[in-house]
Amino acid sequence: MAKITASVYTSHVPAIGAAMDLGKTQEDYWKPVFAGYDFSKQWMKDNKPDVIFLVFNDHATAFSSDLIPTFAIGTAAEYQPADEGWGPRPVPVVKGHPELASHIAQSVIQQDFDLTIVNKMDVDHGLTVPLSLMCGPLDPVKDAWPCPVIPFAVNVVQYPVPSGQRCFNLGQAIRKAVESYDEDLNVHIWGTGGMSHQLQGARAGLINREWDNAWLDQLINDPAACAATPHINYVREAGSEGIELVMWLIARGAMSDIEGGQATGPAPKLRHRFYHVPASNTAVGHVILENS
Amino acid sequence: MAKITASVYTSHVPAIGAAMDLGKTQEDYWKPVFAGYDFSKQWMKDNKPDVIFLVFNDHATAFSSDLIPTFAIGTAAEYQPADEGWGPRPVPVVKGHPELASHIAQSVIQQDFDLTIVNKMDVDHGLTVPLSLMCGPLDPVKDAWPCPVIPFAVNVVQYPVPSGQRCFNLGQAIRKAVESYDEDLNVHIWGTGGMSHQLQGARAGLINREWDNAWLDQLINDPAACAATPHINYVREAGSEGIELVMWLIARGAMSDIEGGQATGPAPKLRHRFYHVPASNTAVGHVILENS
Amino acid sequence: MALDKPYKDVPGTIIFDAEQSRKGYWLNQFCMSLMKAENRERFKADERAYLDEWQMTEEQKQAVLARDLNWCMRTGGNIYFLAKIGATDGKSFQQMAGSMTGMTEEEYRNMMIAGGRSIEGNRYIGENGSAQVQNQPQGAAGQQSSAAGQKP
Amino acid sequence: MALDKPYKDVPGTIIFDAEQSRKGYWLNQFCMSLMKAENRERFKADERAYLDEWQMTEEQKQAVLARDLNWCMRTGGNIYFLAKIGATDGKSFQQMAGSMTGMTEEEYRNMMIAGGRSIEGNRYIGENGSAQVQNQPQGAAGQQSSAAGQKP
Ligand SMILES: [Fe+3]
Ligand SMILES: [Fe+3]
Repeated sequence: MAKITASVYTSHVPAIGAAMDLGKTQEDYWKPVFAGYDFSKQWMKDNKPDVIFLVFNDHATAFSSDLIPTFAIGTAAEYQPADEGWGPRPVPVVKGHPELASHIAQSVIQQDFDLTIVNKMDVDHGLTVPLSLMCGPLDPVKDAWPCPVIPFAVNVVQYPVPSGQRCFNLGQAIRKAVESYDEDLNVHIWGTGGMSHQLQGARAGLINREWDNAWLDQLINDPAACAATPHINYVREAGSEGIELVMWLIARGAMSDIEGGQATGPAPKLRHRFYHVPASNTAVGHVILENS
Repeated sequence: MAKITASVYTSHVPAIGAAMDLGKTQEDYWKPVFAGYDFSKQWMKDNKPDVIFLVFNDHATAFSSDLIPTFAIGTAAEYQPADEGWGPRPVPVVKGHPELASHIAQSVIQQDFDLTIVNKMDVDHGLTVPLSLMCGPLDPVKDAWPCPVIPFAVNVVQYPVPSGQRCFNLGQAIRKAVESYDEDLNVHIWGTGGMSHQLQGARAGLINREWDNAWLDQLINDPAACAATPHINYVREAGSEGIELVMWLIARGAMSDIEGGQATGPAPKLRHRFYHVPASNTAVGHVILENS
Repeated sequence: MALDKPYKDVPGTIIFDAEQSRKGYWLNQFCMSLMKAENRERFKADERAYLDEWQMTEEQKQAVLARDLNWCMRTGGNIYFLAKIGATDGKSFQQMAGSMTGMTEEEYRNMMIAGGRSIEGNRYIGENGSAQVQNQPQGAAGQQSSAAGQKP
Repeated sequence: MALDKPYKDVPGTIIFDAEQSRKGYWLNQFCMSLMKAENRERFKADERAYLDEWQMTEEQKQAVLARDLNWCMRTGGNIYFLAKIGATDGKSFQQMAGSMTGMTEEEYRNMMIAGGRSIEGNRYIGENGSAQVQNQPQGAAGQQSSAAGQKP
């Protein structure tokens, strides 16, 4: 059967992608950011997944105001890197896993999550930056990402966004879905976005190091409490775009210690934790958890 | 405050729209179908709503395989009648109610239903045929529908579709949302589609009069039991397209006798009930319930 | 995969699930294109050329050219998509649905007026209702092929 | 409406809710169009003419022409949409975000390197943090306007 063995959490700052694409990773500004992922790149090689279930948000790229799905699962065979206005990032096309994705869609919808199924979607920095961070630079044509990816897009752009609790519960449903898939597959689930940042108005540039780190502590050690964080706390404490953090709770909810909304099983192993300010406007957070 | 005062249930057979558009309503074949709506047209005049919340399904018109929302709520100012291949139906443009629709979207998403918000959508026979049946023929340019409509599209085309239970629960969330809107509005909620029909394969033309009527009895008098009908029963007993009936449960769940998933309050008044076979491939069912 | 597909035992019925949807993706996208009048015109002017603009399998193209809706469905088509082909041909949903049974238009229409196809014997594969495989094609076509000894 | 909007009391922040989305619909759709290279070229060749192709309000057009992102946001724009204008101009997200504070690019960049804007005084409207209305514009611009007596 398929199994979620690990979860990865990371910010997906577009400037990180630009720094990689423009060869700036060794500049003083960027060095400490990428150093935080040295462990992770090696870990990816040592723990190569068969499929990555990648939770991210679309930034008004694939979805405009015409149509805003709360949760959208990609069941397509492939996804092109999007042109967000600067031209598409020079990274490999993202291959999907239609069979597993459709299986998860079916199971999760039958568990009363009202997903939108997507078969055509360009993927923006929200999805490609985490892949670049974890896999290192790749040639867009000669190279390929290490495995198929199932993109899972969460609306965090137009209010109301789903609550952290809803996301946490969804993670549990995804785990159940994966575990009912017959083929033996090693699945990683990634939660991306955050941490504290605000991209608008007089409060642009807000960073809340203390809150971020307390939230990380809770995510790792007391996830049910973390899931109960009200929406307004993210906005007030972590900036208007800090709300992206609810996506991390999907990945956390999918870990095997969670049963019935509570952490009852053996805690996952914390393999890596990293925090750095700034990358562009944003606090970068990054965690790797393995199931015990 | 806004209030749901009544629910209307009706099949939305495309041939009914064609019969009206082509002036065939007085032909022997069609007479008994339209006679079943004589009461309803008068009732609409006597009980004119301020807004209709119209639950229907898109028939591969606005949504292709590229994107399949389980539940989609229209928050646009207007919706054009779609060209489904025969040219658009000659009926008035459908005006929306963006404020109430957005309010419902926000409230229902916060009640853990993962809606897709839609601001651009052509509406097919699933939405326009019920309006035509209840309002009578209208000139596409000189006339207008009697009030704004909030389109609510349910995926019943690609499996898995939402369960009857999920739809019934959603109805309760919609009622709660409507009742938290400050403006005094008389809202009707309509459930459309069904009844028994199958449009495919060697079993095309299936009609199950007995099952349909037993299901109607239950919808009216024991809705919680009706909501528990498993998906496979619809397919097996009412034909592959009979599954559309789950949409009626959204309207039924929004009636004021339902509390916590059970019919506990005073039963709604049955104002009208009609059943006829056939209209094209389909058994036509129609019910009007008023809150007590 | 361990997910239930309880709908597999219903006779004469293909449920449009993710598997079918994947198989039929380009066929169904082609159908969607016929919602534009100009595309209907282009299709009617040269069906083969228009079909060749789509990444459909040769079998899917043949099924469309033959207007064999059962064949279209086996290759992943869904009736709501396929209906756009019928609409382009000026056909009604009743004509389309009836065409999948082997009955003539009149036979099918009369069956509907008489109350539709009975559910008896048509709930599960293996019963002996009119939709079961051993009873195809239906209507006069079925009686003929049966009389000619082409069926057991 | 009786739904809570608890986010209304956060200083210097407009939450993109349904109301804002409705107001900004055409502005944001215009921004989306800049995801195609050919549209970026057409916009750059004649900004006003390109804007006139969209059902935007005159104020929205003026806000875009002025590249005043705060003004754009007040008229319903959302930063993820507006970012497409910045991208067309070759600007980074940091340049765009910084432009909304009144700081120079360097001032904003330095603030970020020094750990970003502090949360203290910036949680609720009415406190006295850097994002509060009485402390705008920020950076040297603010000190100047303050020194010139333009602010209380
Ligand atoms: Fe983001
Ligand atoms: Fe229908």
